[in-house]
Parts: sequence; C-alpha cells; structure tokens
Amino acid sequence: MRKKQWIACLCILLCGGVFLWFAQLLLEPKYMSGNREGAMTAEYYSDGSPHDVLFLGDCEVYECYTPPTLWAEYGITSYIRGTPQQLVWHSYYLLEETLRYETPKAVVFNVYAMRYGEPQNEAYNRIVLDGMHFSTVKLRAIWASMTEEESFASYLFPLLRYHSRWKELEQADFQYLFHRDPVTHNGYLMQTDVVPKELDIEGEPLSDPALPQICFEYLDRMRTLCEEKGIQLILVKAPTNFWGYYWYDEWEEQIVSYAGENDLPYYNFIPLEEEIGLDWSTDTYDGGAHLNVSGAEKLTSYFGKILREEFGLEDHRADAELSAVWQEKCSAYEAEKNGGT
Amino acid sequence: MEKLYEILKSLHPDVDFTAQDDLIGEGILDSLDIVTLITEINSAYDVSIPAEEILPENFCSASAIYDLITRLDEA
Amino acid sequence: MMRKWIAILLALTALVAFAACGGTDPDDDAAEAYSFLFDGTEIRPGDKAAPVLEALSAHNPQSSVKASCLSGVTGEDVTYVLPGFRIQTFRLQEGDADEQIRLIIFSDDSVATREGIAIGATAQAVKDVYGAADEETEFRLAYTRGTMRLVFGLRDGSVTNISYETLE
Amino acid sequence: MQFNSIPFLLLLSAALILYYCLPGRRRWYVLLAASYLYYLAAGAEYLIFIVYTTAVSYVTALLLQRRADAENAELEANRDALTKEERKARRAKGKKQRFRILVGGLVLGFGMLAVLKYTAFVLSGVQLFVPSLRIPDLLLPLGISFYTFQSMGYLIDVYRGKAQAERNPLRFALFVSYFPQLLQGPISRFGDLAHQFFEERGFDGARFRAGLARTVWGYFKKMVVADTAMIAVQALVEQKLTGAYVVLLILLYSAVIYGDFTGGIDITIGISELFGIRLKENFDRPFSSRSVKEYWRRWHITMGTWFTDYVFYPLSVCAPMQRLSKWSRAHLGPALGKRIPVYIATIVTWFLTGLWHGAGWNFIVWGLLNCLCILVSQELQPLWLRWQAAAPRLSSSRIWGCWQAVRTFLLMGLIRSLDCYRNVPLTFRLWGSMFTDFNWGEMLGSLTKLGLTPADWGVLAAGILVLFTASMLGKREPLRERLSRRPVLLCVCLTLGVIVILLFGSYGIGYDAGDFIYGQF
Repeated sequence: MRKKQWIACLCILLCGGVFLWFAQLLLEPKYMSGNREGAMTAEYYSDGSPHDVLFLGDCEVYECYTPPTLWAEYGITSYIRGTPQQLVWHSYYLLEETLRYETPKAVVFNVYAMRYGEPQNEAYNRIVLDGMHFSTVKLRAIWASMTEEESFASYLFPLLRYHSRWKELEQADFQYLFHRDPVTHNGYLMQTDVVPKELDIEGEPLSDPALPQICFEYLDRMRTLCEEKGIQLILVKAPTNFWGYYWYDEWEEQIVSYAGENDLPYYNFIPLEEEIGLDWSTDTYDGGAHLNVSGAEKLTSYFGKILREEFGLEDHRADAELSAVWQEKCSAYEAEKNGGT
Repeated sequence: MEKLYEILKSLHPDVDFTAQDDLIGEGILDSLDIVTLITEINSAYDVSIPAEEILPENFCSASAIYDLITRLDEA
Repeated sequence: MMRKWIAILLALTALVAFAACGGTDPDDDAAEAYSFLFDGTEIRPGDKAAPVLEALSAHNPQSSVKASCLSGVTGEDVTYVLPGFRIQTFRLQEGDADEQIRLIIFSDDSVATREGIAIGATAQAVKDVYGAADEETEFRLAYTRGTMRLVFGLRDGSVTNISYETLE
Repeated sequence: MQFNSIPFLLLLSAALILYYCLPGRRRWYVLLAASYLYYLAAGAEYLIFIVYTTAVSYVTALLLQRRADAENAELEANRDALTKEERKARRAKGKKQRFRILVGGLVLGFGMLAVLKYTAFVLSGVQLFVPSLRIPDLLLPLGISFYTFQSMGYLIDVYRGKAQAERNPLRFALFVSYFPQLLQGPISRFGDLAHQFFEERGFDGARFRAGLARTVWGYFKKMVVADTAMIAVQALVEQKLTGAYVVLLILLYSAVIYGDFTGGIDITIGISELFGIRLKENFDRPFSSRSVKEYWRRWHITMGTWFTDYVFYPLSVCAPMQRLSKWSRAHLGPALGKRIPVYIATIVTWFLTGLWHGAGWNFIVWGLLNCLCILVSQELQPLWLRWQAAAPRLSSSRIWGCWQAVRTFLLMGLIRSLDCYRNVPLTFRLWGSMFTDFNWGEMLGSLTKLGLTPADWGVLAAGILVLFTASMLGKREPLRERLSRRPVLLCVCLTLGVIVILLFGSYGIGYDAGDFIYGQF
C-alpha cells in the first residue's frame, strides 16, 4: 500500500473512532427524568466548594439529610455521595476517590448497606460506577463490583452496554449530549409527596442473622483510610424501619459491638423518633420506607446539633465566599421545596 | 482387457466402452455402477481396489480402469 | 415394480426410526406440600394471591407496598396484615392479575400450623411432629416439600417465628 | 471463550503481534501456545481429553508408519528373491496387521468421543427398562467432535499412505488443536493444513486485508443477523407455537443457522488467513442449490467429504459389502442388486452424520430424513429425465431453477427445525399443524410478542437483504477478494462494518450472547 493510501485509511479510522465516541455519548442514559438517581455520582465533580462532612450510603442518606439545612442552621458544609442500593465496597471506593479531590473533617456512613454481601441488580452497579470520572480507583471499583454476567470492557466503553438504546432514543438524549443539569442539592434528592405510614409490620424472618464478612472487610478498609487521613468516621442508621427495609435486632447488636471494638460513634435514629420530632403521617412519601423533605429537615437539624456539639465542626457562615456559594444553593433548595421543580 | 469389457458390457449393454473416455462426466457410470464394477473387478482380477482409489480420473475410461488394475496388481 | 419395493423399504426404515423415539418426560411427583389453613381457606406459597385475598376479605386485610429504590426496576412486594399472620406477595403493578404469594409469616401465637405447632413451641416439639429437618442450624429448622419450604425460626431452643416460603 | 468476547480478541491480537515478530521458523510456537491458552480458557478440566486424543493418534500413526516403512524396505531388499504371489501374500499380511493397529487407534479415539457424548443418551434409552439407573452428566469438552474427526481422519490417511506420520509431537499437537477451528471446524485434512504451519512466509498484505474483511463479515453475520433472529426463534420454540408460526420458525432458523455457522466459519477462515494459513472452504453459496444432494455438496463441505471418504466409500467396497452385492445381484436381479449395497452404505453414513450432530433422536431422525430425500430423488431420476424430455424449454429456464432452489431451501429448513424442537413427536405434530392451523393473520400481527421490537425486525430484514445482495454480487468472485485489491475502499467497509456491528449487534447483558450453535457439538 502506498503512503497516500495509508493516510486515507488512517483518516477513515479516525472518523470511525469519532463517530463511535459520539454514538457513545448519544446512547448513554442521561437520567435527567425518571431514574434521576443515575445522574447523582457525576454531579459531585461540578461542585467546586470544599465540604466538611461527606455522607455515604444508599437512599437512607440521599433522602434523609439535607445539606442546605445543615448550612442554614449550623454553617456546616456537606455533600452526599449516595446512590440507590449503594453497597459497602461502592461507598469505600467513592470515599477513596473523593479524598483525591478534598479531605472532609467527618465521613458519615449509613450501615443499612451492611446487609448486602453481593450485588442485587446490575442496574445499581451501572448507576454508581458509570458516573465516576476515569481513574485507577474507578478501575478497581469496577473490578470489585462486577457481577458474573457483566464485562469489564462494557464499563470502559459504555457503548458496549447501551448500544441497543438506539431504539429508545428520546429528545433528552440529544439535549443532554454534552452536559447534565443538577438533579440534587449537594446530593440530597428531594421528595415532596406525603403518604402516611399506617402499619407497623416486622420484616420477613431472617435465614442467617450474621452480616456478610465482606462488608466488615470493606468497613475496616474505610475505617483505616479515615484514620490515616485524620477524618472522623461516624456510623448512622436512618430512623426508617419499614418491613421491606427492616433493621433486625441481630444486625444492630453486630454493628454496636463493631463500633464498640473500634470506638466509632454509632447513632441508630430508629428509637429517637420522638426526640427528632418525626411524625409518620407527614414525614414520609411512601408509607414509612423513606423520609420526605420535612422529615429529612427534622433529622438534619437534630443531627447537625450532634455534629456541632460532639464533633466540634466549625460554623463557616462567617466566610464570605462560602456564604455566597451556599446562598445560591439554599435559594435553589427553597425554590424546589415550595413547588417549582 | 477383454474381461474388463465384458464386465462393463454387463453393466451397460447399450454403451460402446471402447470409444468412451469420460464415463463419469457423461453420467454413464454413477456411484451405484462404480461399486458394482469394483466388486466384479476384485473377483475377476484378484485385486482389491481400496476406497481411496475411487477417484474420477481412475474410472473415466476403460483404459484408465485397466491401468488402475495393473498398477494394483504389480505393486 | 422394483422401485415400489425400494420405496416401501425406505418408508419402513423411516417408520422404525420415528416409532423408537419420543421419550417420556418424568412428571415431578411433588411430595405432599405443607399449606396453612385459616378460617376455612387453604393458603399455599406460590399460589395466586387474588382468590385467597377474596376469601379472607371478611377480615379486611390492610396492605403496605414496598417500592424499589429505582423506579426503573419492575415489580413490587406487598404485605397484607391479617389476624395473627401476614401474607407477602409480589406483583408487577397495582391490580396485577397474577400477583403471587411469596410468604406466609406468623405474627403471634394465636395461629398454628395444621400440624399444631405455634410460636413458642420447642424445637424438639417441631422435630417430634415433622421429623428430621432438611436444613437444621442453631437459628432455624427448614422442611422443603416440592416448590415450597416450611421454616421455623429458633432462638435458644424455642420457636420465635414460623413462615411458609415458595422456592420458585 | 466465544469468538465475540473481548478476552478472545485480546488473545488473538497478542498472538498476531507475536507471530509476526518472531522469525519464520519459530512462528508456529505462537500458534500452539495460543491454541492451548484458548483451550485452557474454555476449561482446564477439558485439557486432558484433547491431550489424550492427540497422544493416541500420534502414537498409532507412528506405529503404522514404522510398520509400513519396514514392510516396504523388506520387500525392496529381496525384490527378485520372491515371486509376485509371495510378495502379494506378504503385503496382504502386512496390511492386515496394520489394519488391526488402525482399528485399535480408531476405537481409542472414537471410544472417548462416544463415552463422553453418547453415554447419557444410551443410558436414557436403557433407563426405560431400568428406571433406577442414575445417568452421570459427563462434561463435553470443547470441539471434541471436530478435533476427534480430524485426528482420526489423519490416522486413516497415514494407514492409506496418503500422509506421512508426523514425528514431532508438538507439531502434531498444533494440527489437532489449531485454535480457530477448534470451536466449529472446518475439519481439515493433514495433507492440506499441517505443512502450512511451518512454511516460511513473509507478511502478505493483501491476504491479511482479505482475512480482516472476512472476519468482520463473519462477525456481522453472527452478531447482527443470527443472534437477533435467535431471540425470536427461542421465543417460538419455548412457546411451541403452531401453524404459521412454524413456517416463521423455519425461515428464521435458516437465517440463524446461516448467519451463525457460515459466519462462524468466515471468522475462523478469516482469522487463519491473518496468520497466512488457508483453511478449506466449508460453504459454497448453499441456499442456491437446486437439490438436496447438491445442497450437501455446498453445506458443511468438509464434514460431507469426511463422511464420504472415510465412511461411505470404505463401507461400500469392504469385503462383506462386496459379498452382499454379489448375492443381491444374483438373487434380486441387476437393478435392485446394485442398489442394495450403496443404499445401505448411504443410510449408515447418514445415521452416523445425524448421530455426530448430537446425542438425541431428533438428530438421528434429521440424518435419516436427509438420507430419505437423497435416495427418493435418486430413485425418481428417470421420472425427472422424462419430464426434461417432455418440456425442455421450461425445465431449463431460470424460473424452474429458482423454484428448485426455493423448494430445496424450504425442505432443508423443514428438516432442520428438528434441531430447534429437539423432540421428534412434537416436531411432527408442529409440522402437521402447519397444514391444519392457518393463523397467518394472528402470526403477522403478534411479531412483537416474540422478543423483538419493530426496530429489531427492521435490522434483521436489512441484515438478511445485505447477505442476499452480497451473495448475488459475489457469484463470480467473492466481494472480499475484489475489495482486498482496493485498500482504501476496504478500510471504509471495515470501519462501517465495525460500527454497524457495535450498534446493531445483539450482544451484551440484554441478550445472552448466543454461543455458536455448532460449538456445542
């Protein structure tokens, strides 16, 4: 083949590559409506301001704590890196990745995820991992979370996974080709509906009360990572105790003993309902499984007091630059809360 | 050679085998005939034509068949 | 005439081949599965929920729905509360005709299994009635029958919960 | 490890780079290493079986070769001392001894295949009488049917003197385990393939490009056409739908098997061409054949020739068959007499072909039905000649040719559906339902219930159209040969091909990437 032909071929290959890159952007799910949870992981990178508190966990964090309230009442800056059914190793790798960007004073981890020893559904894996920016941490996270049927390449090149979406393309896919709109308030996914909780039902009987060993391994890794960086790790359990997401006493014993052995602070908010002031007829949007915005605010203001008194987190409201940034966040938060979405 | 002609005649009386040199191509000899031919030749000339010798070029004409027989006989 | 013979011969061979085939797929003889009897209604895990709920409508069972974290994941679990026990089902959406009973769980000792075991009985009493368990640990005794399983939850030797589970 | 899996592509590219880095003499080590790595990935526990077959055929071949050489040498030494009769007698004795060694080797080689593949089937038959029998589920090593047939063919070639036994065990191991053809053939002959591994060849750009084009074309056939159609076929089989659905299944399964098998073979030959090694063609535009006999000369050619050379001919000229031929010609008259031995040989060959495809009655019946079609059409030959004489113009016209091709295509599709239902009585009931249950409207209306959206059906139709036009255009010379002469255009086609495969292929989580149908045999 002569030189001219080589150049022509290289150009063609280049065009092919660009087209595939464009197709990948187009076919990736955008998560701008419907399952908005899919866009949460990627949103963290666009929030440049530092955060004193980092929340990690599943819907028991990103629907139970509201960062704007923490700022408004206590001047504490925070961010929630939560995703649906986030597993313990997801939380660990998100923590490791966050530490590349900033070093928070405290990390709050919700212990409900300790019950899952293996991935329950491929969709949850995709949602937490696809949003992460490319890095060695992401490669290790993929390797640790992949289920049997998933392929490593389909995470490096999402086109291999979403190629069949060409049949279900919507207008949003074109509109959000190169950017995304924020769907949360520093990680808090607002739920404004109210569906009162009428029944108090126990969970289904446990076949094996022991929490999976792999979860404790990753919890240990999180603990040692926090100790190395001088970060205060706080374990929490959201106040919700719905039969579908039931918190068994056996699990509580194991977490309390773990926290005791490693002198970690552990707050189980289930018995503290009255002190927090929760009212199950107004503070839940799905009959008691999760808190809605009013419930979350009550819990946040209660937890904010603990953060201030127990862990001495500073009040940054005096800092002009931070207040400007947070002023904007709070107004957006109030706007969505009062009806405009 | 005479015995060979007799055998061929017994299969297809109406064909003049002396003149023909493309028995397979013309479709005169099909696989049925070849198998019968081999049985007759084996008993008549006391040779045994192995399966790998069943090739078009060996059976295309009477002379080709005869060459095959002599080749097997002296080997 | 000759060709007729050959056609028959070939048809015969083909027939022999057909006749010789056709295996019988063994029907799985489900050993007699356990079921729960309440107020004259027999409730089996794995069955359709609609007829059972209809029969028990007199007790006006209240229900609670567990939606999944993701709106994309299809299907939801539902719990119906009845006197002394509850039924957990799975359905694709509200009013789904083939909503299926996944679990029957005893809430207190006001109900008992057909064989007479209620919450509070001793593990030994269970073994006396049901014999050796298919799966026995410090925390549970499980008896598997066909596509269902009867499970007794144990705490220091006495039964703390009883549930019928489907294995499909 | 499937051809369309990332690990395979990595193994292939690594092997290619290494292959062309090493000097010519050393290159075949790369192929051997890649082959055994590929086999290891399929399952380490299978390794012992391919090593066993390799060892058996290597040792037996050497024995045969040494015996034959010794015999020739001895006869050569005292050529004049012995008379023709003595020489002939000694040669016959030597051949009988070698035949016994050959049979020993064949029994060991085929024995392993039979044990692994057919025990469950045989025992299930026995179980009818002995219900308490427990059937062990033996694991079927990857491509065992292919490499066993290939090495047994080699053994017979050595016995016949058509091939020289390979002395170097590693070189022979490469012939048996050459990775592209492990999954689904083609069944190569020792004479055609073995020497190519060790020839000194430079990098041939045109061959490489043609190989690349053929590989991408194979992936297109497999992932866009076959795997998409397979989804609907699986739905049709699971729901056992009757009437017009069976016709749909026949058409779809023809597309599946064409895309999957010829596509897989295109990938195999294409990859081999990347290494500069030519494999035998396994297909020659099979769906344009006008009769069942012609179809089986164009479809799965290497299997057909294997059974013809090593089963049909030896069977029809072996001593007992010759005695039968004499007896039948004496007692039943010349016409019937000359048919009996050949028909029996044909039936036995087709029975074995069916059995080779799988351990199940549906495969055996599939083989016998094919045999029935061939014999019946052979019997009706005079009728066909009379028809040709009566209407010469019509019988040689194109329309008649097309009608024959369509008829053969449908007939083969019908018989092939035995593969799908895998239960013979059920298959016959469904075939019957085609003529009794006319639900064409319902079928056409509920296409989307078969797991394919209208868009998928569109992709499938477009894919089949592309295959059809490519086949028509490639009548005289395959497209890829022409393309390989024009690199830039080829590069455009390759890039487009890869894009179409990545976008419209049926692979990944949503679909269980159908492993190659012939890969399970």
